[in-house]
Amino acid sequence: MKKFIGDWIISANISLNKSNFLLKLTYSEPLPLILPGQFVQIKIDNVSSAFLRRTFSINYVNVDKKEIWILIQIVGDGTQALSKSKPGEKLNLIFPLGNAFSMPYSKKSNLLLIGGGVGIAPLLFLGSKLKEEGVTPNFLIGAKNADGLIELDEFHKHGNVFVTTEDGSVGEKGFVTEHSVLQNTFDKIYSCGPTPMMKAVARYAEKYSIDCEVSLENKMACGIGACLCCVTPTQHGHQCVCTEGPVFNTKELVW
Amino acid sequence: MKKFIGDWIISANISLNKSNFLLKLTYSEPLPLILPGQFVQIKIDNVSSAFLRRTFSINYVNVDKKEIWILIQIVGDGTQALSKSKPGEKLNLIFPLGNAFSMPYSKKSNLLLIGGGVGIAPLLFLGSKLKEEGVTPNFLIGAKNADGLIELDEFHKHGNVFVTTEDGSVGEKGFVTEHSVLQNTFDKIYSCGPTPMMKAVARYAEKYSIDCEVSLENKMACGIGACLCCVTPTQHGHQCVCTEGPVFNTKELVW
Amino acid sequence: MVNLTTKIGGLLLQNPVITASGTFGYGEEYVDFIDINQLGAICVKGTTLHHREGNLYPRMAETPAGMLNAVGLQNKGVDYFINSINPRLKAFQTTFIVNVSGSALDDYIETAEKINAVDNIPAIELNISCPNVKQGGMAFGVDKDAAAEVVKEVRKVYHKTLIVKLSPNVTDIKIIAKAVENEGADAVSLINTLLGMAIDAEMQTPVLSTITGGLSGPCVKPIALRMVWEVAHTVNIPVIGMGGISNARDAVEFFLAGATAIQIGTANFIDPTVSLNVLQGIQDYLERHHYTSISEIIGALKIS
Amino acid sequence: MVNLTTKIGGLLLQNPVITASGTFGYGEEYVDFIDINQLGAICVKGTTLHHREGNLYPRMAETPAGMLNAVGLQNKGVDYFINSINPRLKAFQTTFIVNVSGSALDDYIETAEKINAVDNIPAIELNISCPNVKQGGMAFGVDKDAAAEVVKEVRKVYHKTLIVKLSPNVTDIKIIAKAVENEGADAVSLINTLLGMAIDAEMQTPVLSTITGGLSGPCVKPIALRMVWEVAHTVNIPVIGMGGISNARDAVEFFLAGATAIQIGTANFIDPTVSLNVLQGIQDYLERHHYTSISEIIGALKIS
Ligand SMILES: Cc1cc2nc3c(=O)[nH]c(=O)nc-3n(C[C@H](O)[C@H](O)[C@H](O)COP(=O)(O)OP(=O)(O)OC[C@H]3O[C@@H](n4cnc5c(N)ncnc54)[C@H](O)[C@@H]3O)c2cc1C
Ligand SMILES: Cc1cc2nc3c(=O)[nH]c(=O)nc-3n(C[C@H](O)[C@H](O)[C@H](O)COP(=O)(O)OP(=O)(O)OC[C@H]3O[C@@H](n4cnc5c(N)ncnc54)[C@H](O)[C@@H]3O)c2cc1C
Ligand SMILES: Cc1cc2nc3c(=O)[nH]c(=O)nc-3n(C[C@H](O)[C@H](O)[C@H](O)COP(=O)(O)O)c2cc1C
Ligand SMILES: Cc1cc2nc3c(=O)[nH]c(=O)nc-3n(C[C@H](O)[C@H](O)[C@H](O)COP(=O)(O)O)c2cc1C
Ligand code: FES
Ligand code: FES
Repeated sequence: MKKFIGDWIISANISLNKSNFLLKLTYSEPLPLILPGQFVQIKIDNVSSAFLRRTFSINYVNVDKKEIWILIQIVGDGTQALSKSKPGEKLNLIFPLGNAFSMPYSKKSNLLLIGGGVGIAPLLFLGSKLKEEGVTPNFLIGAKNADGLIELDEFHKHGNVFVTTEDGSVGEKGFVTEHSVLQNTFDKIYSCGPTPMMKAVARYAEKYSIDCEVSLENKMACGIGACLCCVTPTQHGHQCVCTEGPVFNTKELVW
Repeated sequence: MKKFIGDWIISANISLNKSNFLLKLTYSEPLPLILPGQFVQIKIDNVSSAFLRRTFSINYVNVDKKEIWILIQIVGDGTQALSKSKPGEKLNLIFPLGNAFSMPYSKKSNLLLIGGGVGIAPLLFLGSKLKEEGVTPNFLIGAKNADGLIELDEFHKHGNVFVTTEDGSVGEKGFVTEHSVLQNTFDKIYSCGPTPMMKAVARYAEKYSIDCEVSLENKMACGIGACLCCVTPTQHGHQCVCTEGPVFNTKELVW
Repeated sequence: MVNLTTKIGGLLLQNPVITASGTFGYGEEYVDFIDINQLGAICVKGTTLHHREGNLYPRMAETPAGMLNAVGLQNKGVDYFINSINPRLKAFQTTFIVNVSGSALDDYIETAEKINAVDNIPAIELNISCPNVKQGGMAFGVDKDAAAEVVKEVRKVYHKTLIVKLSPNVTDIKIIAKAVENEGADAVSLINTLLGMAIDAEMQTPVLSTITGGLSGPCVKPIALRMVWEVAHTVNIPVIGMGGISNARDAVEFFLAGATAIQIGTANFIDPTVSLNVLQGIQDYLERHHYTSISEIIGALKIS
Repeated sequence: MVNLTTKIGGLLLQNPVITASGTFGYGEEYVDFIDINQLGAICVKGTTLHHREGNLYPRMAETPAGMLNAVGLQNKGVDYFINSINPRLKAFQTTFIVNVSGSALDDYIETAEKINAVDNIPAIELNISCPNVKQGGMAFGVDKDAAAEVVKEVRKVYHKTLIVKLSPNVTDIKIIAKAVENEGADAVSLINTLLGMAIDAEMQTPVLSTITGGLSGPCVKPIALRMVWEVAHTVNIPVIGMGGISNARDAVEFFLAGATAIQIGTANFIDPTVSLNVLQGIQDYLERHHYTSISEIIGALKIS
């Protein structure tokens, strides 16, 4: 897939809670093909400690409005600076990068999309695409507490939403892998979130022989397969998360 | 003199022409004693290429308003970033630094303050102080052309103003050292501007045995006499421009 | 129109802007962003005799104005390069230089010999300076006798342009440069990465799987510039300068210090179009200063 | 309340935060900004046997995340220090360490001998690593035999705490560290500045009067950290770590790598209060991680 570099205009910067915000970016030209699971690399100007680009999943794409959404958690100086960016400002992006979640063979597939924390980001785009293709996805979203549940209204637009919180303040209490929806049978699981969560999901999927894809978040320098910094061990040796991933079938991973 | 470090609030950022602007800064506490010729060191945040502080003369002090002015020429990334700063933003300053112009012994002194380019900055403050002390200064200001003449209205408030431009568009045509006002006798000359200009002024002053003080602009790291980077050769060996200067009597300098 | 061509030994480059090994893949990774045919040359990823998996993840740490890497020469080996990658490279109109890496003398010799037989590859860059593999190339690059020996032996089997890439992790890089010149290197390139380390204070662990790694980016530029200046005043063969070059002004500094060509590494990660921007900027600089050829600024630093 | 005291040979410091030589004057320059009595120690400006004018201006160049300096040990000589500066220092309650610099063996010996007689100075830092003077200290610091000799001779006349400051401009800093330990150094401090260069592309001249200068600041931190880690695993005497430390997290990284104390240099220029902020931050870190003493994190890096 062809990659691009270009300036996007921030059309909105919406604070979701203390540590998460949503950037809406618009492009001056028609968008190229962008697939769920793909990511962008954003250049951070004027932050001395942010030397390399910062990597973010594509949270949602609106082709008509030439718009993409980026859901961001503030963790360090780079994301902190982005959180202060204002509508009208420009951001330089390399996009769209990486492979994509594989789409189901059948419209009758029963699909579960499990996200934790800011890892829900690519699942919204995936869910919206599935919905477009006639498959209503089931979202299972985990968070520490009510405040950690973000974009729930958006997820509701595209599928069924199940929730766990560690403190039980919303949805079922506990971890995503403990949610009662898992008693249903699923044809495929897609997951993105903290590594321990994805590993637990992968173990669950393996146990019940469910095909499972996860999206990894390795540290990247180039994002385009040139530096070989972002590797993960797979059945076929070290593979670059930025080009062979970020989406991997858990069968491929050496976890 | 006691030095301070503290945050100032930008109360105004006034563009004077394409490459010069005036920052007005206010302090939350009563100002300490600040003398004409002294300078500040400004911390530039969020400009990766501006690692060290940037040094600027104090252009004017308004004790009642707890305000200082900084007149800045855009030359590189640091000054560029400052030119975009907005009222309400904070700037961290170390102040007031360096020695000061010596004030005249007599109120009858005939004084000439010769400035070129952004080098006029400390002369406004000096002139205003002289005026306060009852001595009306003569300002001789040189620029390339009309556009290079900045703050003229301010200078007019405090003394007589004479102007040269290289293209003759305003005032007399030529260099400051060619201005007809020099045919008068002066008790003292103060000068700040490009080094070639100050050297020409110093030669003139020497020729006519006029006491002459200049303000130097050596590259500084610390600004407080700790690093010994900013030295200039003097009759007494290397001296730090940030503590023994920036004002030197030209007799002291090895030029 | 200024003359940008530059000569590295017997090799004529259309311009002096080369992309650095390990930072530009095989060039193909960048075709969506720039016309790589316009580059002076492309140094491909470090190539070893055998397939190497490289080091464990994490391999990267961001540092002030730079980064540490510990890739460890991951590549599929020279035969795979020759049979499966190189045929594709023939479609491009730029010069490809193979960065030959190894961990034993025989590896270097055998790899160089194999590349010598590859028609479309007119030069190798002998990497005796990789800090990221155990018993790795760096051992050769930090000892003048070892450096001399590997160059001597490779020179016997490699008959095209031989560039030797020097390590900055030495007390006196001039001695190493002189030693490899004496054994018949056609050019030297420098600097490879500086050995560094990053620690995660909260986790209390090293950031890299290998504990230490190679430092690159703007942070190393002053050191690189100094070494290029020293080496250019020591050897009579061309010097290819690199280390932190991110814009045309940086590149010009290296030319003035004595570099005949320059390489751009880490900067490609931040801006995949940087190499051609630097090329354009060099041209603008030369025109602005009324030069007609890049050669006029090489080593032209004015010392009072 | 955590225990921040740390021991450098026979010298007990109230805390491990020292300001680095050449960046903090004699301490007095900073009294308007901080209470310097709260510092672990102050390393005063490099002091030589005789008065030195230092190098010509320009002596400074800004670089990415750092700076080059070429001060060249400007100071009024050891006698002036003893007679005219030191009496004033007695008014302070912190430890002053004199950085003894030189360009010949005898200079070091004679200067050290004079400082040995000064009551209130319990330690010297022998600077065998200044890159900024011709035939300067660095020649000693980059050769293990020369380093050993100067330490051996100084040890004969200097009977208090002897810290030797090492140069990073070497192939293997462990060898130099071992050599000075063997001759009786009580501690080593590292790193001094890295030899670098800056060029003004438009003027086509070096930025520094001396062409090359010493690089310091955050840009060198990865290199410094690696060297501290290497040396701490080589010698049995305390290691004082420095190079780019700008905040408490940086400092903690050096402790984890094995430093018994740290020095802060260039960062003082950007924030004259940084040293005490770092001290406070170290204390906060220790409390947050439930340590009771700084010694618990020294060399505590977890290697898997
Ligand atoms: C494929 C991919 C998709 C991602 N999608 C999202 C997303 O949609 N929303 C979101 O908030 N975050 C996402 N991340 C994580 C995001 O890249 C980091 O949180 C961000 O780079 C941190 O930057 P910082 O300057 O704030 O933090 P710092 O901690 O200062 O960053 C320091 C360095 O570590 C790297 N880094 C830090 N955390 C991570 C991380 N978790 N993963 C990879 N590199 C990291 C940074 O890129 C930088 O090089 C994604 C990461 C990857 C690899
Ligand atoms: C005592 C003193 C008073 C000054 N007063 C003023 C003033 O009132 N108004 C004004 O516009 N400028 C003044 N300057 C010059 C001003 O400090 C520089 O123009 C400014 O630092 C440039 O920063 P930059 O990031 O834009 O440029 P860059 O060129 O990117 O700066 C690079 C480095 O060079 C240093 N530098 C660049 N130019 C100068 C210079 N002319 N003098 C000293 N250091 C320099 C910078 O501090 C920095 O370290 C003064 C300088 C000194 C020493
Ligand atoms: C991720 C990465 C991988 C590298 N791999 C190699 C390599 O395989 N062979 C080699 O000779 N140099 C390698 N280098 C070193 C670069 O080619 C170059 O010498 C160094 O990065 C300095 O230049 P820069 O500051 O412009 O990046 C690598 C550098 C980086 C950052
Ligand atoms: C302006 C300046 C002057 C210095 N002078 C000396 C000196 O006289 N003696 C010495 O041993 N080190 C000297 N150094 C080196 C510092 O003490 C320190 O080793 C080095 O700067 C690395 O630490 P930093 O990155 O925290 O600055 C000097 C450094 C600077 C920046
Ligand atoms: S980030 Fe460079 S190869 Fe993946
Ligand atoms: S700038 Fe440091 S002594 Fe003057």
